[in-house]
Amino acid sequence: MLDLSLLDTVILIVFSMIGIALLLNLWRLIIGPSVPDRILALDTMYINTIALIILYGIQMDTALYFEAALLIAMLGFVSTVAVCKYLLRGDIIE
Amino acid sequence: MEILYAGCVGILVTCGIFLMLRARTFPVVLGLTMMSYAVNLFLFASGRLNSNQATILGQSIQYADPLPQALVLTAIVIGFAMTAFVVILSIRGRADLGNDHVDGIIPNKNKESQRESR
Amino acid sequence: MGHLVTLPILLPMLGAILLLLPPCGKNVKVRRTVSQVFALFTLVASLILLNYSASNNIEVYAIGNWSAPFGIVLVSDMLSTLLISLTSLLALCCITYASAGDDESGSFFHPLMQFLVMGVNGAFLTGDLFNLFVFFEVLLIASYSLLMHAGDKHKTRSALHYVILNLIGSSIFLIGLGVLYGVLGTLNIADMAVKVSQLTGDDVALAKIGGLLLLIVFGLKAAILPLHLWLPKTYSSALPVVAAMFAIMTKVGVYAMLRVYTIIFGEQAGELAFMAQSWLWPLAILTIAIGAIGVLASEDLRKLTANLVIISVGTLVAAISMHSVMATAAALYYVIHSTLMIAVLFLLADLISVQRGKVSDRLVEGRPVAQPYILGAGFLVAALAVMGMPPMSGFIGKIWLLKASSQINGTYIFWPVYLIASFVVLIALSRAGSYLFWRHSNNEATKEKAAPLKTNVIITLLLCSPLMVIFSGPISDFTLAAAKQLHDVTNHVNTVLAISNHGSK
Amino acid sequence: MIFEWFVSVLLLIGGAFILIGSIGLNKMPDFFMRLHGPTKATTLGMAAVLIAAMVYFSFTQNGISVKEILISVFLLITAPISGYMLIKAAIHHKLEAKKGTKGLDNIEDD
Amino acid sequence: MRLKAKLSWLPTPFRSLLLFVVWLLLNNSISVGHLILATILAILIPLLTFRFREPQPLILKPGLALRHFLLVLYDIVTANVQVAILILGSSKKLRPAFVKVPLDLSHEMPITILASTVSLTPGTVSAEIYPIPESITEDDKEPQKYLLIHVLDLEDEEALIKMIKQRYEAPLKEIFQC
Amino acid sequence: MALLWIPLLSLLASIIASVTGSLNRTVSAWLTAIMPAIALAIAIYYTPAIFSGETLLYSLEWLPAIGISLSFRLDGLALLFVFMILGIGLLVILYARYYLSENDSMAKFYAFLMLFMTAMLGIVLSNNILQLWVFWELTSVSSFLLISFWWHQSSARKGARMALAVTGAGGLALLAGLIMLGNIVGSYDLSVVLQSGDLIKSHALYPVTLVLILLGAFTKSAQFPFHFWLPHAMSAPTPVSAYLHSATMVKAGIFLLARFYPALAGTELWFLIVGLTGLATLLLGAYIALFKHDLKGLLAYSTISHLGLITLLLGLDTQLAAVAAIFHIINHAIFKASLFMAAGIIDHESGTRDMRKLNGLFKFMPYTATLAMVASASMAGVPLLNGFLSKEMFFAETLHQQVLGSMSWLIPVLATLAGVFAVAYSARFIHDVFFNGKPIGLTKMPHEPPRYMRVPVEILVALCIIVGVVPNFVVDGILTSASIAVVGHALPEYNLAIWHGFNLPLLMSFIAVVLGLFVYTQRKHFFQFQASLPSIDAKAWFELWVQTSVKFSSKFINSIENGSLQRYIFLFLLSVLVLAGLPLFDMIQLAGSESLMPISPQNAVGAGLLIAGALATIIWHRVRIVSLISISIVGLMVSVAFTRFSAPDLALTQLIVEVVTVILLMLALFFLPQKTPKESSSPRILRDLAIASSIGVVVGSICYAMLTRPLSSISDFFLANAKTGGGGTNVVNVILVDFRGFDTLGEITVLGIAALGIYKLLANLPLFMPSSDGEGRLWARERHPILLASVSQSLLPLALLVSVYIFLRGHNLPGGGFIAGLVTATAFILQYMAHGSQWVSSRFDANYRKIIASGILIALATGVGSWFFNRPFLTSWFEYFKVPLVGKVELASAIAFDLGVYITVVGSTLMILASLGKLTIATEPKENN
Ligand code: NA
Ligand code: NA
Repeated sequence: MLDLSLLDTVILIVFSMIGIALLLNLWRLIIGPSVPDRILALDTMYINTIALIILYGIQMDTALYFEAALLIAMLGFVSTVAVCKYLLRGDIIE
Repeated sequence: MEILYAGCVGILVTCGIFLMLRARTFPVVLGLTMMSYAVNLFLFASGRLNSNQATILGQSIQYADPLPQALVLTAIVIGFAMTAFVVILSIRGRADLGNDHVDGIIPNKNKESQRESR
Repeated sequence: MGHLVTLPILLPMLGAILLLLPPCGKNVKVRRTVSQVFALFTLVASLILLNYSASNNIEVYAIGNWSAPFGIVLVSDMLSTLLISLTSLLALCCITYASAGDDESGSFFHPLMQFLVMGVNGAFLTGDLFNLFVFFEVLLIASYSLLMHAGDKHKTRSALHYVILNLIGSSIFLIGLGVLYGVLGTLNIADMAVKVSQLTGDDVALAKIGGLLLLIVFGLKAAILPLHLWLPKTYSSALPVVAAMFAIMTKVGVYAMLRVYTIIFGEQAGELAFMAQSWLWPLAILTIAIGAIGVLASEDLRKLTANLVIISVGTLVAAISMHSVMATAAALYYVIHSTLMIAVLFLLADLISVQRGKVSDRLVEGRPVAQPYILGAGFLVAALAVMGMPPMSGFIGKIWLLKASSQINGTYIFWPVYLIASFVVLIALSRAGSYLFWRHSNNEATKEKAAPLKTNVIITLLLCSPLMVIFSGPISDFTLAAAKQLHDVTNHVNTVLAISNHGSK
Repeated sequence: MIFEWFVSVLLLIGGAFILIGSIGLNKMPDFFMRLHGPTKATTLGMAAVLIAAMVYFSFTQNGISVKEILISVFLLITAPISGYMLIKAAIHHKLEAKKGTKGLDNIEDD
Repeated sequence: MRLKAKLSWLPTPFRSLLLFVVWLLLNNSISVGHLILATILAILIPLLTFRFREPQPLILKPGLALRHFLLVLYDIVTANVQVAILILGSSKKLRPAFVKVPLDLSHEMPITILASTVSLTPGTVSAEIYPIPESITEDDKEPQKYLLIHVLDLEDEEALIKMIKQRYEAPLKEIFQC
Repeated sequence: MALLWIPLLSLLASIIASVTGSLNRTVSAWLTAIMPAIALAIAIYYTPAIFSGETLLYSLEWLPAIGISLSFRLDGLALLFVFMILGIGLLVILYARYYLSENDSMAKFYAFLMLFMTAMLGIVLSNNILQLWVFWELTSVSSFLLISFWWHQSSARKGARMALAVTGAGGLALLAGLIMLGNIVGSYDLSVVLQSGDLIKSHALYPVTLVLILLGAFTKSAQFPFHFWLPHAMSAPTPVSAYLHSATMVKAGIFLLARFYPALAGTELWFLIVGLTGLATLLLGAYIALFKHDLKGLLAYSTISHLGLITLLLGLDTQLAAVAAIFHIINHAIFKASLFMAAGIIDHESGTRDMRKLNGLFKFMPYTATLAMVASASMAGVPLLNGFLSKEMFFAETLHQQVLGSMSWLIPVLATLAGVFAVAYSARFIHDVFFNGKPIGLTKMPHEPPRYMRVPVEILVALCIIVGVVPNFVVDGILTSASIAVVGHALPEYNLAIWHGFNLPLLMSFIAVVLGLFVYTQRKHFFQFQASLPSIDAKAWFELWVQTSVKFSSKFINSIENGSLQRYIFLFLLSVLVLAGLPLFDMIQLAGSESLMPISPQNAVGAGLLIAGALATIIWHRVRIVSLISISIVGLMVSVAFTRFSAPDLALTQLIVEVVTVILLMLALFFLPQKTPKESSSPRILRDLAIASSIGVVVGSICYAMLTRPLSSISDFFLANAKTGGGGTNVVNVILVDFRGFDTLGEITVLGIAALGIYKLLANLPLFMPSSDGEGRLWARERHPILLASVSQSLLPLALLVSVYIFLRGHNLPGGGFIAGLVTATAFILQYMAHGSQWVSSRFDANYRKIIASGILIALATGVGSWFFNRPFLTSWFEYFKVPLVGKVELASAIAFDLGVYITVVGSTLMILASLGKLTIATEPKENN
């Protein structure tokens, strides 16, 4: 078996980086000031979550959560698009 | 961890209920959504919390309880169907009744603020 | 019995599906025929099951060949076959009635109706608590849509209330289920009964919470005080034929109470034995009272009938909380009678309101109805039945319930409340009848008469009342046996769990 | 060992870029500038993390693992669209750009 | 420029190739079974979704496309490092700007690729494509298109426009032959 | 068996009558009369046996579960009533033939009348007390129909309803009493009850039982204070009055007293209640009768008075009182029936019943007048007529009782006083109608009625005289046997002679006659006095009472059911709080024994984000778009939590559902107002926060308690059997498609129904489509941004590929039909968003309804398929095949099932969104203020 103590440490560090990033996203989401700002914050949060999930997969040594990350990457933007479309046109399916 | 989890469930329930008690359909819908998050987490908790014990046979030594997961899945789907219905019903309510009050009538004292909101 | 047990669920389901597909859903005529045929088949299947269960059989059907407690089982005992037969009969009547025209005032009437029957029958047959939740949702979502059939403002308003309340109810149901699973580790009702009896320590309190949460949900469905407030508006604003079908829906809640608090939290449940009953009893009494006041306060026939539903629920729940074989037997007799009669009152209200034109079924002076004899006589029969006046079916249930309660200590309050409520119903219905049939404005009656199909359905339903009196002997024997079977928890649990070659395929 | 170092460095790079992206989200003075952080820095950060995962799983599990690339592919496809829609929304909302932003007259009425 | 592929059963060969590869990537396998499945899906899915595709120019220079793709990847890395530095530096020094880039491309797909590339690379984000279809009147034939971009730190507008046109737009024109 | 025929024949008569609508009226009458006549013959046939002391019984099992059997009993008392019911009934049939006009439906009238007759016969013949109650209520119902026969008249409607209300209420009391009686005795069998007098009277519940039963009897017999309904029942056609208010309906109450005399009478309570009620009724009725200007009104109050008399007799503690009561039952029936009929003739031939207009009719109808005068004299108690005899017995018995102890002398005095009034009103009936000058303002010229209309009166008057002259000859047998049935044992000696010598009762009669005539001559003063009293109209009171009750009920109900959903939800939540909260206090320790997992920083961050999202949602709930963005954080974090706690399937599902939900909510946001006005008062917000947080605390605590306890569940079975029995390694998926596939079948059905319902909801919906957003900005012009359009096109095949991937792996790895379906659907939704629904539907004109139906059908068919292999519904099947080159391939029925799920999900999701999209095409945006 490989000694992963270095990796474990790094994972923890990266976890905290992503954690801080998420908190920063949250902060932007809360202070806004505009709606697009908030959507942007949420969108970033989604993307950062992908990293979080991948990292968790590495930590747990399992690939089972890969699809979750894949789905966010593939379809997470749909909600961002929907909200933006709403801001632009109101009706998102016209 | 357990206390954090339970606390989150409690807070979701609190927020969900507060929203459900509002007078307009949209916050109520949000409340129902929030409540269903809480409920799903709660139902999930009936199988207890486990790390890295996904119930994929052969992928780990110990497994979490798969049954609550299956139940939550069913609950999510049903919750989704119900949310969809209530959303459309709210839209229908607005169209039929002319406002989005859950009772279909805006109490007199609120007429003013209603005008503002438009 | 083979696969017959599944038919009361699968037949309406198949019917609904076929009604959505080209050959069967093509035109109105075909749709109606298909829907009626499926309703008839469902009724026949239910009656065969009823007949089979009458010899005190409990049929357990392991879906997917996974026996209890691991898989979902259908349990067909006398109680469930009685109720599915009632549902199927009512459904056939309502579907036939609607086929005279009401079905076309909105889309998907027949499929939705079939789905509703599927949900109700499923709820009656399932032996699994989570599966009960699923069927609850099936019947609820179908009912939401049916409620909006031939929609107008009032329907939308009451639908909003009904839907939102029930969604909250479903959330609570899931929390209750979660607690119960979290403590008992099983979902099968019979298995839960076993596990509950083995609980110790604080687990007992947790299980109690789970049980009581379910009680609230069932109470909401059944519409017992203070969770009944949604019912009058909802039922009175629904299309009458839909309201007639809804007559069975509150009974699903009552049924769930009867099952859960007799089997899981029944006499063998140790500390938790009969835990629901102490809550239910006072609430049931108050429900009867508030229903009676509501009946008196009602301004139209549909609202009045809706309040009659509340009285009937109060009565049933009171009977359940007496937890005796006699009371349950009486309640089962009463449930058949009250469901059918309330349904027919809704249907009568439909015809009356159509024929009275602008005043509809409001209790004010109005145009005379076009068919005074048939509607008047129909109203009289139904009214007598719900008042509990001979020679119609209500009096048997009334006597039986009074008698059953007199054999149990501490239930004296039931007598005055129930009797006074009966009196109030008498006053209100005679007042209503007087307005609807006797107090005419000078306007001519309309020439338009109800479709013969509609009147035939009404007559059929009305005939059930005297028939229930004439055959009250066999019927009451059946309900008594059903009650005995239900209260024999040990036998029930053993039968459901006995198929023990777990997992063998 | 090299593998471990490699993965660690990639992860750290990834984490750093992700963090920087989010810092940009918070630090920049107007919406249009805030948009740059997440659409760019984060993309690279994600790529680094994903490559790390790829390497890691290729070493720890049977056979090489390359499907993590897909996430990057999807992000490359979707991230510009999110940014595009967001900036359109911002323009529509006539969000204030930082003082001194040039070429504001290039923006047409939508 | 070509809008229609040669083979009717393979209307979008590169899309099929992409699907084929993606399938194998997803399953992390090149077993025979997956190769067969990937082939079937790579043919079937484009056929199924073909009706959802507006006519677009096809890639006619695959080699060039690959080269361009690698170039963009390289640019993404460098651009991102630059942006990271800009972010970490003082935001007061930044000189944000909106720049309108006139386009030679006229088809949607190439424009989309260009806009995406611009968004992913040096300090720029695509904001709008002008004119919007709703503002084009009947008599405007083939109006000049512009790409509106937001630049985080603009040094020289002309140079930027030139760079985008040369580095990103020109190869696209060639790849799609349009 | 023959006993059963008596009521059965009369029921048959009712049915026969109801179908004679098209026949000649005389034929109808004859046909109706045949059955009761046969019944009467049967009764006569049994008479000797009854007279000889036999009691005939007949019983038929009916409702053993409750203890009701069809059980009949013919004894002296029953026989007496059977004679009255059938005899007078037949006369009324004849009389009504002439009384009713051409406009009245003869068939309906006879049908109701015969139904009523059946009910009465049922009461008197019942040998089961619950059965008795059944017929008792049937009399209320059928009398309601008869009284309301002329329902066009307001007085008839109200009179009928009032009668029904009062007798109905009494009926309920009676039922309660009878059930209690049955409980005391242990049987509902009348024979048993009648033999258990001592048991009953010594039982603790005797007083309650007695009062309840008496309530039934008194309301029916119009005893004070329940007498008020009877006069208003006079709106009925006169044949009805002649029948119901002489021999039958009102006598049912008396019958009940007599019937239960052996079981209930003989206690102080009985004498006090029955005696005093009778006395009060006797006096009140007699007094008021004098002042009624309406002929039938006079007779009605006279009836009340006479019923009081009989009741009083049954309440006296002397040996012969019961006999006197029975005797007066007979006599009253005879003279009162004839009087009603006479009144009907007068009304019929002169057009009015008002005695102020009716004068000097003797000239116009001497024959009828004579008959009426004789009957009236009998009512007054004139010697040589039957009324005299029973009245003498009554006076005699009042002298022998000790009911009121030292004040018992009051009873004979008051009885005499009642006698005075009786003579006075009888005198008025004779003098004021047939003499006293000329008629005033009659619309018709009065004349004698048709020949046969008089016959019933003639028969009855003849009986008055015969009984009055030779009582022993006519009534001895029946009186004796009836009395024995009442008293329950051999009777003391009594003598039905006309002349008993000069004695106190005779003196009382004499005083009554003299003073009565005096009162009548001085009537003006009495009338003036009476007129000065405030008049009480019971009908108006009753209506007022009903209206007031309705009003108060409405007020009460409206104050509770105020139509406020917030209140309903609040009450629901309060129930949750109470029921789920209270048991928490029963727990000794909230935390269980399981060791806890440590909290890592990243988990804390996740939880923090979730909480922040939730709080932000409620803080900004009035700015809807922001609250929507905030709640998305919660959804995202929930998915992360599922990842964190080993539930990849859930994470996938939650993520993708989240996306679709956001789209749905965006739609809601567009069609609903953009902002929520501030409506809740601060106390309301505090209240809501209080209940919300209380429930939050409760649920959180429960969750914590649950999480910290060990769990042993049935899931080990699933883990053990998923691969071997279900053919998959993703246990959650195997549960979904196999172990609990039935749930999934229901679940996709729910989804399908929801889609259908939504389609239904959107039919003909006039949508609000704002042309600008909440801040008044007009919408952007660009509908379909180019970049979005082309990227979404490219993404579609990729998304489909991923769907296939997720679908196929689901059985063994995270994934499955549901998630795959949502991925596909989302990709399509993206097309809708990017290109609009017209664009999509022009390329893909699918009928989602059919897609949904096919999806569910596939799943259902998979389940049913197992029947053909003789396995239960939804039994799964799987097999591994070796395919050349490819290797081992698994085929499983679960995949077919999952395909059904997939198709349903795609169809439902798209139907939901597409139907909304389709709708907006048709609607032009409009300003909504
Ligand atoms: Na006169
Ligand atoms: Na199976």
